[in-house]
Amino acid sequence: MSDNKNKQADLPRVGFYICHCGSNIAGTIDVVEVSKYVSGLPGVAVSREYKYMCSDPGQEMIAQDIKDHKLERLVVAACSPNLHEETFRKAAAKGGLNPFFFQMVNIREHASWVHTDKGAATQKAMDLARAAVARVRHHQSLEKKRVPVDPNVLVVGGGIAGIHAALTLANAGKKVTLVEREATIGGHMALFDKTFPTLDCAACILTPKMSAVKSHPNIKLWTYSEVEKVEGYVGNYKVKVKRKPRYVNEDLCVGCMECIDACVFKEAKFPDKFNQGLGKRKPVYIDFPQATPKVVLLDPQTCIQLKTGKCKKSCAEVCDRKAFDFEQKEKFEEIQVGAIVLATGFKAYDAKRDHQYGYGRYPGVYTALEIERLVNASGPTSGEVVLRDGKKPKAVGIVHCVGSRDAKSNKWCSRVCCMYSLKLAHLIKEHSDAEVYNFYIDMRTPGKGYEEFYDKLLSEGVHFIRGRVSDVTDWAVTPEEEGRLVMRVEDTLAGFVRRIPVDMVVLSTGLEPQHDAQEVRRRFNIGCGSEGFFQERHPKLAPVNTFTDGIYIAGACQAPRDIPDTVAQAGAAAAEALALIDAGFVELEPNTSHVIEDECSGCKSCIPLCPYSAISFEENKKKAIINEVLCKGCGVCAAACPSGSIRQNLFEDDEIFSEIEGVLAK
Amino acid sequence: MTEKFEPRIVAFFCNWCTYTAADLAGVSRLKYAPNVSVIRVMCSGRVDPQFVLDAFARGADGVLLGGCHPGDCHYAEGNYKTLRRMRMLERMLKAMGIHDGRFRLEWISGAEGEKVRTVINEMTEKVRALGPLDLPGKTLEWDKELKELEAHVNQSAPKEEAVHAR
Amino acid sequence: MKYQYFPGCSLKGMGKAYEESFLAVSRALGVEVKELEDWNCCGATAYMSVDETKSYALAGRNLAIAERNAGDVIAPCSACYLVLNKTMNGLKEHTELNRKVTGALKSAGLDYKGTAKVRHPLDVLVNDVGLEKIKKHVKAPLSGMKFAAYYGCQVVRPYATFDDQDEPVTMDKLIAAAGAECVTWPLKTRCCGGSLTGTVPEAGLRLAYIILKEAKKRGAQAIVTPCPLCQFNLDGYQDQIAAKYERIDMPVLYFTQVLGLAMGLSASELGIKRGIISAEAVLAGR
Amino acid sequence: MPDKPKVAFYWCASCGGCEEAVVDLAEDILKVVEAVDIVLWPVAMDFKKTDIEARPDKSIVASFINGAVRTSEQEEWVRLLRKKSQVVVSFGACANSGGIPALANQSTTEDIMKYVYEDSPSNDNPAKTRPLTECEDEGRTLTLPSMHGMVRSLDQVIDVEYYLPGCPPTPKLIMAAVQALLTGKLPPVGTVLSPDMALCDECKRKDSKPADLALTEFKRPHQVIIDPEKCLLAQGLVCMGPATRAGCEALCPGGNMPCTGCFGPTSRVKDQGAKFVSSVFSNIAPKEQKEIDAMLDGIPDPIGTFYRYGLSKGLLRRKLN
Amino acid sequence: MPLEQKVKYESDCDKEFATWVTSQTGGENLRHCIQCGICSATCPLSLYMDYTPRRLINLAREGFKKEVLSSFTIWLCASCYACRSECPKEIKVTDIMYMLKRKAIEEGVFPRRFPIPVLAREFSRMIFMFGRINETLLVTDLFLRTNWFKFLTMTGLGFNLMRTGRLSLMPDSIKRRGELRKVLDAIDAEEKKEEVK
Repeated sequence: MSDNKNKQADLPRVGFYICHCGSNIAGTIDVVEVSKYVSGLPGVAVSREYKYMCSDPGQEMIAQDIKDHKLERLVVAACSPNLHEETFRKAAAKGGLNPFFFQMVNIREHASWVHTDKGAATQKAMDLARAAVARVRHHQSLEKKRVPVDPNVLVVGGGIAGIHAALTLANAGKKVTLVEREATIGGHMALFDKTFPTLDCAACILTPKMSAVKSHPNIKLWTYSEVEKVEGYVGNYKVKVKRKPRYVNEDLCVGCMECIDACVFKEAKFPDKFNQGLGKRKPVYIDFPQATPKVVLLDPQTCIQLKTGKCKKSCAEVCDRKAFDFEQKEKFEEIQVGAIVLATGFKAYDAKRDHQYGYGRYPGVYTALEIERLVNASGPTSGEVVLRDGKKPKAVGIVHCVGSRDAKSNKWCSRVCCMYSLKLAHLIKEHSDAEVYNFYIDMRTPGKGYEEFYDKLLSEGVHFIRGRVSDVTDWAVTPEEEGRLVMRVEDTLAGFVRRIPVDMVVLSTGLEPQHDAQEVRRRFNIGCGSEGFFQERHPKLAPVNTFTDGIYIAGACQAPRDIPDTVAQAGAAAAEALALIDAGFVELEPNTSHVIEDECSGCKSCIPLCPYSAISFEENKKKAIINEVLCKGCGVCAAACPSGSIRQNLFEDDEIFSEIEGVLAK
Repeated sequence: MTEKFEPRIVAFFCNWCTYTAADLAGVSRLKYAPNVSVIRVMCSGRVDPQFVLDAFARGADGVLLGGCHPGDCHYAEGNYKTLRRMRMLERMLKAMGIHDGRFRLEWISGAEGEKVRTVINEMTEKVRALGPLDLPGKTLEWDKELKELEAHVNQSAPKEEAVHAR
Repeated sequence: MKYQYFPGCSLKGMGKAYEESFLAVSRALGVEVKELEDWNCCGATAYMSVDETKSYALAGRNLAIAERNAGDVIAPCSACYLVLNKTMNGLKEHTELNRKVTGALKSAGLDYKGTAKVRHPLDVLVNDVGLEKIKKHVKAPLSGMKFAAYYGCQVVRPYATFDDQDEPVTMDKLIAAAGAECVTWPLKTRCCGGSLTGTVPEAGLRLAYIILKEAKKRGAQAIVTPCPLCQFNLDGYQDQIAAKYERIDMPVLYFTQVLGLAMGLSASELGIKRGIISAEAVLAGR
Repeated sequence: MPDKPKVAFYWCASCGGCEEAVVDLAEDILKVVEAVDIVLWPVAMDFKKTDIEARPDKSIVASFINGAVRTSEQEEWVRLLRKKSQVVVSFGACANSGGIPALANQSTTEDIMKYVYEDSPSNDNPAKTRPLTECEDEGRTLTLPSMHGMVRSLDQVIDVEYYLPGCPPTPKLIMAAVQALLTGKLPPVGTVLSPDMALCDECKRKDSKPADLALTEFKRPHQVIIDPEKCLLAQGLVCMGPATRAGCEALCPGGNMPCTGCFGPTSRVKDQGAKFVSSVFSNIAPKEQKEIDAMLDGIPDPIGTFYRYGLSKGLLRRKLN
Repeated sequence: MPLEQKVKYESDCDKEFATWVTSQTGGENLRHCIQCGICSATCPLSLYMDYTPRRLINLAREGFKKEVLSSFTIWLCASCYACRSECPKEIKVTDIMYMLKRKAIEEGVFPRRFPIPVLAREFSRMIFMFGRINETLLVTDLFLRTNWFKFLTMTGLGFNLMRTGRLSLMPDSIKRRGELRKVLDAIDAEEKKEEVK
């Protein structure tokens, strides 16, 4: 390096490295030029460019240079610090430098990938590099702190994802609490008759897993319960769970269901939610025969005793276990866990929103979930495909993409509808001799055995019409259309519009985020994508992690997905949680704040600002003090201290001011 | 040389939402104006109004501040603190003659890569239309009036000049 | 409640009965309407086919005049309602278009700001006046009568926000308030072919025939509409339809006429006689 | 006693309060007068500029200069004193950071001239005559100093060794400074001669400040009856104490008035107004933009409130036109 | 049966035309089309069209200018906006139809004596003259220019309108015709300026 620069002896010696990232960066930014420019900045002892800084040789080069050139600070211009900050901190440590004497410059996500003007992008890279060089001089030597991890895990949601994650964790010897909002676990999968593409019976493969959950010594199953509040941080979460009253003591009920027969309502007359309203139930009910736990519950909206207090209570009388408790109240329990797996699932699109398909107006229009119950042997019609008036349909039309791929409702492809529509087409054909029409826009069957399944359906003589149905009406033009439902569609492959009369319309509704997904994600402090599904940390490399450490997501709460993918993801989430727990401790970023005692005037301005109550007022000294274990490093107190007496590690005032100065210096 | 005016905008993005959104914009290869340089902070609540003023004083033509949507702060409520401060700061900037579009506070969630692009492009155009702010240049201009007397007073004993020029 | 009234060419021509009944009903309900001073043709669908910018400017002139006064603009004609709203939308969305159009308007001393609000009488009657108040004014309920509420295409598409685009209900509510019944049918917003009957009659007539036939099949005694072009098209071509398909003999009324009748206004005040297919026989039976 | 150290006092754009503060040393002033030889003190003694010009450079041990620099005359004087002095002490808020005169940095010189000589309702100046920097009278040229375009702190014009904060500095701080000078126990150059901590530290009301202010409304002193014991901020008054350097022993809060910030910020803060805003406004109660805005309306003049003494040294220095 | 060659060569399409369509007001979302055909299905006139609206959209974005501009489809569009309100990709199909009609008129490639473009022109001429439209005069004028024979078949309707007092033969006019013309002329001037550029 040139002599005159080394004269600035009081400045720490900085090493600067710029990554080509193949052509990802170098294709837009003139890395050689940037490196040359930075080498002329005060204090810079080494400036290099290299093809892949994150590669082993790249890291090795840094470590070697630190030793050879007595580097005191390190700046790497490459991708986002969210990706490789840790990598280069380790490289610094390897060279014997405190890892926090390092600053990363994001010139890929924030420059080369988003700009087209090469000159301007190069200039921006220089600005950002200069800012980092100016900033890194002020960096302090810091250490990460270690906090032990609580080995218990919370799984939220008892669908197939939650069940699988809970079992995996429990089998690995971890204590798991599984919290489910409904009265039984099983989720959407419990509604299905068969599963694509193998057509194996959903109940046959699901119910053994459900009972395994119930009987597993390491799993505490809390159904009819919801998470109220989550506090703490990775490895140390405190969770408050609300347990709703079933009015039946869960420990006493054995699920004999005699109470249901004994109910004063002789006929089941209330819509059965589990059967999508197609069947009826009594105020005392159990969702389905294999419900887990197999415990009845009372519906306070319809139970006479709960509504008026004036019932013979024949249900309670007949119970020899004395399980009924009409006075039961909701209660709250608190648990400590180290990790949380969220598997809260999806909500089916509300078909009423698409007026043109007449759902709710014409009785012959059904949703796919209704058909799932209809073709199910344990469903309201014991598996017979009949219309609401009991007649058998002669023709059935299945409309794909209802509430999917539509800017007016949901823009995304719901991913499972093509396959389940094929499955339903097959089942309807199997359960009746109706003509079946599939109206699709694009047939999407990318999965093991999926295309083969499509092939099978083609051979079964199901009609496939490529086009989005515009409406379903009872407007008849020809005699054969009279008294039937007419579907209008352009047969896009033929190039003209067709009117197809049917008796039953099946709307293949898409998958949406749960109605309370926003509240849930706030409760767990994670993000949602614009469509409302939970946001993964990285779409490819961290698909089950969230931006909050120790909280993992699995299944359709993250995006629409089918059962095989859901189970795979649940396993991955469980493995991530295990990795966290078995490490035994977590290292926390040392970006905490601290009060300089001699400078603090005790004005208390900072105290109410801390969301974690990490700042307290020491009465005898009359100064504020920050508990660094509780501090999560937002820096709001440092920004607000009116006398500048609070410092945030890694984000100190002079670090940021020099970054501002650096980025704007010309 | 009459170079076309390219605005220089300094942005403070919170790590969890807006910075992530900017990363997402990158991953999605969205294209936007190269005029904004991002300084990362953990929370928009770390942004001291002094940072904004300092950026202007050091030559920024605009300052953009990005945080999580209200209710979505990674640190529960940091962004509310930001909003309160910045509403006041905006009034102060206005009183000091810094035009409306030069400072902008935006809530951009980690999923809104598209919004990063729109906001940056919009702001760049807005600031471009407003023209350079160039406070460092203005300061030099203002301080020109001090040069004349300096020379006059020092005339009597030019050798002393070195002492004053520290 | 004070409004500015944009009649448009139709309500001054073939749709006279619409104007008569609309004004009569407004008067009876205490809704003050003042005709927009020196309004010009909105440009309808035809001008858009010739010159886009000019068609925006045509509508823009009306809006600029309206902005000078207080009160929302009521445009009873579906085409006018659509074009005026489309113009406001277009000028908001497209800056270049806005520049051209506002510039041209300015050159003639007209100042367009985009502050006007264009409403349809259906919207005003249901949401401003309110069904309760209307029911109070109903003196001669049309009990026992069955109508097919036919909205036509342009009143709810694509800019209206006061009703659903596929399954509108405001007019059904008004007809119910008048004491009559509405048939359920799926063709409420299907195009009547109005803009084609004159030019491509074989297409236009078929579309009109479909509407008329289905209304009759569902048991409607008359079709009720809020659109002057639909009224003219469905009412005026029934002879030709009879010649080509079959005779339907279906009177086509404006919803304002139906309301007016229920409110006890006279048939002559409401222009009932202006229907080519006479509604008198149907109405006499009530 | 020819060896007594020479001391000068000078005033620029100031109200004279700082001169009062020197007199307020009471009997201590006699000690000072005894210890030093005052070579310039326009407010009290008759010296001429030529007297100072005639002195050798660096012959004055210390010059105490108060007031902001607004005119060419002031600039000329401070440059002269700088040349003749070993130490320059920036004395009081105006010299330190522009003080009240710096609020004029919200207007242009032209606006000020126009208002004062033309628009002010108390004026009777139909010819709109304005002062000239130069005019001919009976064959002689008369000159007046010119106005600068903005008000500057002393250190924006000349180098300064020390700062005495306050409007005005308290006698206690002045004495401490003089003693340090006389005994040669000088702190590092650039030091502000008062404790580098916020005023709350010295305030008697400190203990009554609740941890969570959760303010819902700002009040001005004339709008409320002020509780003499309780923290003023907690009463909804804009008290700049938390963002203001200590040293005055909380004189104003002690006198039942909120601190207005005349001591300037601590050394760790660049911009007192911004920092105060950052602190107090983080702690207000409203969350919705509309409510926040309504609350902010309670501070009709933010610049005058948060930069009452320091606009020259604020990061923006002046209003941009 | 005469043989017709259906293959299209790349030289048959006009990429500039495709770019032009997507750059026009209303054409923004055109390229998002997923060819689902709901526009055609909901269109009350698609049964008469030579190309369904879906096909027309695809032809337009691929640049088959000749096919698009000479198609009947654009002239059959009755502007009922059903397609636009149903389109899952928010393509402004109706506006695109308008745009194509204008282009066809501009390039003179619509069917000769086809009444719709003539009507559109007459319509605009009448507005320029009077500021308002007299439907009777407009229709009369139209038939005289295109097919006066058809006019005779319409006289029954004319009689009916006369009978119900709905026919007026006096053109209605606005007061400030100059003002309106100034506006329209200003747009002409502006557009000429652009052409020069």
